[in-house]
Amino acid sequence: MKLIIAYIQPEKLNSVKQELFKAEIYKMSVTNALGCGQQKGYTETYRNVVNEVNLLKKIRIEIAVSDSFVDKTVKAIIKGAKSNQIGDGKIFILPVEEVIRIRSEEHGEIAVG
Amino acid sequence: MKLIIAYIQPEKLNSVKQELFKAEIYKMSVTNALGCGQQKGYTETYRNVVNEVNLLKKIRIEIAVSDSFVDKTVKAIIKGAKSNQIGDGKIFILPVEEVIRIRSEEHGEIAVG
Amino acid sequence: MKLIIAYIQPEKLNSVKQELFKAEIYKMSVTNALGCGQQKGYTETYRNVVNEVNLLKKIRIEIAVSDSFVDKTVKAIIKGAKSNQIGDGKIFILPVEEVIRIRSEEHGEIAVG
Amino acid sequence: MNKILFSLSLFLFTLGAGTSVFAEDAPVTSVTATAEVVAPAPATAPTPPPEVTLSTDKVIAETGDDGTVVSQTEKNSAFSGSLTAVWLLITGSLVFFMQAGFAMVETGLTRAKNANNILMKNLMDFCVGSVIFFLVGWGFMYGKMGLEAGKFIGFSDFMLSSSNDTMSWFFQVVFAATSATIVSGAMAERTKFVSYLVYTLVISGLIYPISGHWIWGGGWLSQMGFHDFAGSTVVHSVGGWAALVGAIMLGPRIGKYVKDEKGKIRVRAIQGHNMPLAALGVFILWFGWYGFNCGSTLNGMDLSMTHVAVTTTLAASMGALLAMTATWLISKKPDVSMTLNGALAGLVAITAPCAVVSPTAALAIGAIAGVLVVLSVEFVEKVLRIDDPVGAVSVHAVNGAWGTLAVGIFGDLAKLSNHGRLEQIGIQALGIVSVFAWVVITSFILFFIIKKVIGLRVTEKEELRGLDIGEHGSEAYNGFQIFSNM
Amino acid sequence: MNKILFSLSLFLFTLGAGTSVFAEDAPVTSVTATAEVVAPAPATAPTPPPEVTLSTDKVIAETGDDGTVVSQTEKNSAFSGSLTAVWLLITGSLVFFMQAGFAMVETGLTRAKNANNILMKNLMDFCVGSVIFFLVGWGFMYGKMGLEAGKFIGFSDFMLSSSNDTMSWFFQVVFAATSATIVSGAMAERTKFVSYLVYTLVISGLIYPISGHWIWGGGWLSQMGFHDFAGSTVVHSVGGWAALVGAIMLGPRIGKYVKDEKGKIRVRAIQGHNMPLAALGVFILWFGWYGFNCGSTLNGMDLSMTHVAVTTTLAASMGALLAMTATWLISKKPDVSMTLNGALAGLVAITAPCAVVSPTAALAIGAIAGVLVVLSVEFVEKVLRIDDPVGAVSVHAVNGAWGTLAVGIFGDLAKLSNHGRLEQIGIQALGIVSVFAWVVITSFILFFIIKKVIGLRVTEKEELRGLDIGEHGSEAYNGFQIFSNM
Amino acid sequence: MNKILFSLSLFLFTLGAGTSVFAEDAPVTSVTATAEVVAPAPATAPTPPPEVTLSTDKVIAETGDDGTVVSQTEKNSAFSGSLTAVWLLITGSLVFFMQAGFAMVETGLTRAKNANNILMKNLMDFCVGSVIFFLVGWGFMYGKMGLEAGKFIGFSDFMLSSSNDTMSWFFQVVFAATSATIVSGAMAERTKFVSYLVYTLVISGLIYPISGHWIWGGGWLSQMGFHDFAGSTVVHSVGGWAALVGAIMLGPRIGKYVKDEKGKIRVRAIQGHNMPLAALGVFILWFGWYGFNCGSTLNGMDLSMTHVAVTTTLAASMGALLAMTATWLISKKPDVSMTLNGALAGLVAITAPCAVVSPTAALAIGAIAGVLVVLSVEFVEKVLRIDDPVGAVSVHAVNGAWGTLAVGIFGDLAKLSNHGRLEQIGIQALGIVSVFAWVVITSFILFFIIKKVIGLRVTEKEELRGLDIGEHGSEAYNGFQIFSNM
Ligand SMILES: Nc1ncnc2c1ncn2[C@@H]1O[C@H](COP(=O)(O)OP(=O)(O)O)[C@@H](O)[C@H]1O
Ligand SMILES: Nc1ncnc2c1ncn2[C@@H]1O[C@H](COP(=O)(O)OP(=O)(O)O)[C@@H](O)[C@H]1O
Ligand SMILES: Nc1ncnc2c1ncn2[C@@H]1O[C@H](COP(=O)(O)OP(=O)(O)O)[C@@H](O)[C@H]1O
Repeated sequence: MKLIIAYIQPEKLNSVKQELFKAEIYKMSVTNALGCGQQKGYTETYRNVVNEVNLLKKIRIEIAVSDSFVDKTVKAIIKGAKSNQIGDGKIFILPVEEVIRIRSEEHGEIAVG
Repeated sequence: MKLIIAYIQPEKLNSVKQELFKAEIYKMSVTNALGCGQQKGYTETYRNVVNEVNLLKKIRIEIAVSDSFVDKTVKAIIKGAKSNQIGDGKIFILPVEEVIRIRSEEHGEIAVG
Repeated sequence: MKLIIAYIQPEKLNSVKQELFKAEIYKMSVTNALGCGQQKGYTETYRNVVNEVNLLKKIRIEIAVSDSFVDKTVKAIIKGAKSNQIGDGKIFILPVEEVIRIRSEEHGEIAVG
Repeated sequence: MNKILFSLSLFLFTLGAGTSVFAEDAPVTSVTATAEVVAPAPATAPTPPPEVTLSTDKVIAETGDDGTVVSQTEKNSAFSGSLTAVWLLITGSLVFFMQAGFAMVETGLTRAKNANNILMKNLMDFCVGSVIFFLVGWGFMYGKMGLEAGKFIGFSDFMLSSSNDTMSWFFQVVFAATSATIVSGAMAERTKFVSYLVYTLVISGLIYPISGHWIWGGGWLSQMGFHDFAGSTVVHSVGGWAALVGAIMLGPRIGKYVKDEKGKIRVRAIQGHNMPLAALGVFILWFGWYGFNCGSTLNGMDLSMTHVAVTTTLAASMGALLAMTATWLISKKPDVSMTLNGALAGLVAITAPCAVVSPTAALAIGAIAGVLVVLSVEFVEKVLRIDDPVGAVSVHAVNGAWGTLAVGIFGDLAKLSNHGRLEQIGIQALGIVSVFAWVVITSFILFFIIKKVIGLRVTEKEELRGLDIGEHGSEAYNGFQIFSNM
Repeated sequence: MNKILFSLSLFLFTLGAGTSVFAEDAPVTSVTATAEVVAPAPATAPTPPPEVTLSTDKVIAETGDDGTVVSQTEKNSAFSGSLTAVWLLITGSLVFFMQAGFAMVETGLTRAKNANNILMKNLMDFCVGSVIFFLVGWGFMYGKMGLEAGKFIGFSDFMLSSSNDTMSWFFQVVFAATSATIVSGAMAERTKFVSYLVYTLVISGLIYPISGHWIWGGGWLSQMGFHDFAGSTVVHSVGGWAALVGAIMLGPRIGKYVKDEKGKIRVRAIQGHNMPLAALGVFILWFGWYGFNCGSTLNGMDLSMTHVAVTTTLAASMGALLAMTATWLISKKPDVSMTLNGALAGLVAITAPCAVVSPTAALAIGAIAGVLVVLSVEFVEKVLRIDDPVGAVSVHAVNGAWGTLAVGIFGDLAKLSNHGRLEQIGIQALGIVSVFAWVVITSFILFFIIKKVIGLRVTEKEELRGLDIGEHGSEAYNGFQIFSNM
Repeated sequence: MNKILFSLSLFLFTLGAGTSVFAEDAPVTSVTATAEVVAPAPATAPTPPPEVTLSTDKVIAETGDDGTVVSQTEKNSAFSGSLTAVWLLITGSLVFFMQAGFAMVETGLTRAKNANNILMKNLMDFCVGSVIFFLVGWGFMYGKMGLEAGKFIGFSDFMLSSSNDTMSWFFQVVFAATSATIVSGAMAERTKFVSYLVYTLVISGLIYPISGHWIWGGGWLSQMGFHDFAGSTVVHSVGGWAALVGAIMLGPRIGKYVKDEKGKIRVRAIQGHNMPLAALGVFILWFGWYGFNCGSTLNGMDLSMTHVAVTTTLAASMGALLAMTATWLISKKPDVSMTLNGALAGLVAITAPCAVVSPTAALAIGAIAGVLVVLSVEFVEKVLRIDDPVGAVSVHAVNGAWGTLAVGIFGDLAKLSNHGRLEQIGIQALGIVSVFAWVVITSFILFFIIKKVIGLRVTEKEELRGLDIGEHGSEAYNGFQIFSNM
């Protein structure tokens, strides 16, 4: 099993969710984050003082899937998030050793989906 | 060493914390997240327009433990979070290669606890 | 490739960022979290009722790097975050199997930086 | 639930529609300044207004708007009447604004997940209250029984039918609303919305007007010489005691009292979510209180209004100052929310005696109020284990009683009803006790019936998730990340 | 963009500087109370003030501040004049405070990422508006054409030059600002800031004063007997219709209307981010409305002010009550934001008829307003598919029209201009329609020109990220974690 | 720390209790309208009130509340006296409400982690201030020295003992509080709470009353013909200069001035956390300012009040407009917080000259104030490197001075004290400079002593974590996720 972590632009959350639903991936967890990457950020001014903002608002999605679903998931995310502009984001794939569903105490593949 | 990531219902945080303390696990990190899972969500209405809310508020707990503590930790979380209802949440276990305590620069098992 | 997760004191974010920039690590993601660790917390009082606060505000940094950068990154974080006081935080290093840049769909090492 | 609400609206509406809504049939107050209209009806006065020049001006020959010669006497009367109208409209508007203050204080001192609910309660208790007070409340409070004021209840002038005393009605309706809205704070974060609507209908239409009649409507307490200038008892204690009964019958919020490992019950603080809002609310209330207390001269020519402003200011300041000191001593830090309560406690306490005590006495009254509110909150919360999220009982009921008693202790007897000091204290105490009894009994019955018929409290699940989603289907702070587990 | 703004400022400033700024040349109103100064100019009255004692006092022999004997007649006049000044200053200040109410309502009902922008709009429409109203607006509205009031426009007294009616100007400028500020809500979250500034200059300087002249400035509608006591049409409908045109020409916010899989368009709710702020705003507006309606007696001696306070209170309460009931029935939950709209709808509707209908009629007017606003929001949003984030069109335009019509339906004909009921209804309808036509046409032209010359709407990217960063370079809630994707 | 506070409370209390608190001994103002009571004491007037009819009415035969015949003259006096009481109570209440405005502005423009602290400061400076102003401040400011007003200080009427001028006291105490509260903004986010309490005691009890005596209490500046109608210097500059000294002695907040790699000091923006709150605060302040400026006629019969409302409105509007333009030009975006400051700058600047300049001059005064505040903030922050989080020095001190000078430049000399223009400008400048010197010296001594004895600044750790937890043990926005690292 894998844990897919994706950082995307906030405004893309809805379209990513839709692509995932189309790919029949219904489970995910979302947090918001600040990201620093190739996208340079922008300058804010407050009371005429200029501040460089290089921590930009990003959405972080976490999806645990069984190995066979990894590709499908990644594709769906890319489809939903890609706009060909700097700042589109990144996907990280990490190994997961075990998944447990709290309600039923089921383990492994059966608990992921 | 392992990293245990648990998604639980917000109102269960206190009882999970208590169970963990009983099991002598005192270290953890908590963030809040929005989750999408088997639990269907609910409908909100605003100005008589109906919106499906399928991103529900969840609490995300991260606990790094040495291998021998994994079982104890998982059990404590389940004990604290389980209500046998859809939405109780999930636990993911990931491998951790190294842990470092910033203050002392200690590495490995000694730094986890 | 590795995913470095660091929990630090909120007020250290700026100096950690600066140390990372000096080490030419420009990419990272930041969230805020509540942490429970060796640092005992403090007591809040509200309307003369005393509450133990043992979930303290922390900053969580996530940095994906190729293996050769791990050391440099860890050192930079420690340099920026260390004050030799309890609560300075922890660093966890997890294996990463794949990284994808959404914009270009590049995979692997090239996508990390 | 919908049905209950629907019939409630229907009820109000049909009652209203029962009389013709067309202006021809229900003649509107004449818009011209004539002395007859402007003379403030003494019967509606909180305290019989002191004899002022005004009252010597009642004899008028003609209305004067038809071009006939208008005598100087009449003009004098028109001036003082108009000044009184201006005065009561503006101070009444300030009292109305206190609704915003209550809404902000109560919202700020409770949790984010229940903010919508408490806002709705604060808005609707005014809306329901003003309509029912128009339909029947005013009639019970200031109506006559036959030819004179009844001892226990009034019974005429429903819907402003026979009299047309719009000026007094406006000033009084905002007071009625204040009384009702106090309760929402004590019952916050767990009460069913529809039950709250029913409660507010009854307190504004029946409970408040009847005890109000005793004191301000010419009833038995006023006949005895009981003095409550602007309503420490009439308004604040009535709301406060009802709040107490409500909080008891609801039980504490989940998580307020928890058993620790040894089975000992521990009190937990459930923090409010927005202190700037709460502080703003207190500033608004204090601001509105100048309308509440000074306006209660009921007469734009009565210069005691300036004295009232001074005593009000000093008591409120001392209340905040001493409450802060008390919490600083108890918990080693000056607590914000208790200090805010302290200012309100000082204001509630000075409300009854503001016109009859010296500024120095006002300092003392406020100081005692500030200490009292802190001790009372401790007692209610930790000893009695009653969960009153915003401290409404301690602020309004306890300090309402204290202020009423202070009239007897510090009041200028010459301005009161020619009783000796001890006698006056006795009368004040009698008033406190009888209003206590009246409100506790009636509101117990009320809440008991509501509990049996509709239920008083939301489900545990709804309470945990927040009443905003449960009762209103939406959240107050959309987009904000909030730890709702607390 | 800078240039536009810069020239705008320069324009205002040079216009101002064109006349001498030194006090010697431009004599200031005499500060002494003399009857001539205090007599409120009847021409500026929303409705011709009823004949009061005051107006019989105009004959004075001397000014009296040089020590000569002052006759009693003159003193009477000074009293009533001063009372009127006090009355209008205070009620005018209350109306000014409504700006805060609008700012809070509009901010609360939109998203956090656009909060700075909407605050700036609400502040600047008053600032730009008051300056332009001083320079030209007042002259168009209350000026004369030759010797008497023009039928369609006034043209004198620019910059308060010939008259020195500072009292009336102050009371009127806050009304003009109310009208302008209504539009910002309907155009929220997508309008270019600089375009908004231009719009506000034109509505406050030209569109509002001209239709205002027809009704309050002695123009053709007032001559026909059209009655709009405090401005349901003059103020609220004017703002509301301009809001409608603006919202149409801008188009809906991104994400408001989305196509689902089957290509069907679905309406999505875009929730406001701060309900406590919105509720506070409504309380502030309601509070200010006592100034708006009661102050519109324009005369401190006119006792109809107390009647107005009663009808205003009851209509607002019924508006909120019925709007709540309606949304409860439609969506199974009592919606907070629609209930808030309901209170405002009741207030808007009672604004025109408040002085000429009975309290019972006020209940009915408010009740209908409450239902109307809910249905109108449904219609505008779901059928017409116009995106009006705060419901400004339904609250101000639709209920402004309803209130104006209600004058004809429920009004006391004796207080109106001696027309029969049907005739009066007809005149009211004519007024509604002509103001609708005037505003829709002129504001269409205005927005059309702005769209072509500067552009009306921000870029998609800016809209998604929020106007706060795009237009003002900073965020409203620094440090808070907010899901800005919504 | 507790001890300090405790003794402070004790001190205030015992001082109060020193005189009897029982009403019999300390007779309360008579509540009946008699001319003697109502005649506003000219000595307490900001400016000697223009001769109005009122002052010719002082001769009365009887008090009239014992049933004897009351002459018409006396009634006239009662009318004007009552109108003045109504006027001053309401405008005074508006000025009180400005405390809420200051609290919201200062809270909104600082960080979330210090919100509780700044709210407490804003509340407590009024509470401490009003009590000390009652005990001694009023006596120093408006008391007599022997039989006439002292040149430098008053010394009688402590605790309103000999006079009973409750009306004037109420209006004056809210002014004193305004002056004190200005300082909290400049010293925000790093000052020890207990030190702030001590500071506020001294400024309200000593520093403000003494310079106030010079100008409004009949002292040497007023004797020279110095004119400050509503307090640009008396209130705002006093607060502003004390703020300057405080900000200097505290030093900047951690993170405000940072060294970059090359050792160059860079100024960083530390953003406020809640712009809607800050904007609300400005609206409240503006609203209250109508009380501040118009009420300063001190006389309900003085029709210059309407002129004041006009100049106040125009100057504030131009202030906001020009400040917005200036920041738009400087930083390419119209900055919200500077625009808010601009409105306040316009208001501060027009405060002194509002009654003696033409509307057109008011436009100019406001416009200059708007530009001045932007330049001054730049200068203080970037050149002087003084960290004033909310711009209090630039708004209140700099524009207070500008407004005071503007009296000389634009004022109608006929309304001033018969000096030539240059002479008047000189007198105004002298007043500005002497008040500057007085405040800077005394507040330097004050802060120096506090620094040595209790310490002025919290620890670095406490500052980083936020003063809410450090000083008050709880947070302002419980449950919200906030990035507190900024
Ligand atoms: N190496 C990394 N470690 C952690 N987060 C990263 C890393 N690289 C990118 N991110 C996250 O992804 C977001 C987008 O990355 P960015 O480099 O701006 O865009 P792009 O994918 O177009 O190069 C960043 O804001 C950050 O949150
Ligand atoms: N595959 C997954 N990947 C990421 N998060 C998940 C996944 N499955 C569940 N979650 C998280 O766990 C929460 C609870 O899951 P849910 O399916 O609703 O409950 P249950 O465990 O009863 O089936 C979700 O809201 C989501 O936050
Ligand atoms: N085992 C762990 N699992 C998850 N988070 C941890 C763990 N240990 C520490 N943390 C995080 O690191 C923070 C700092 O740890 P703490 O023990 O207080 O400091 P120190 O590093 O000085 O021992 C904690 O507040 C928590 O957020």
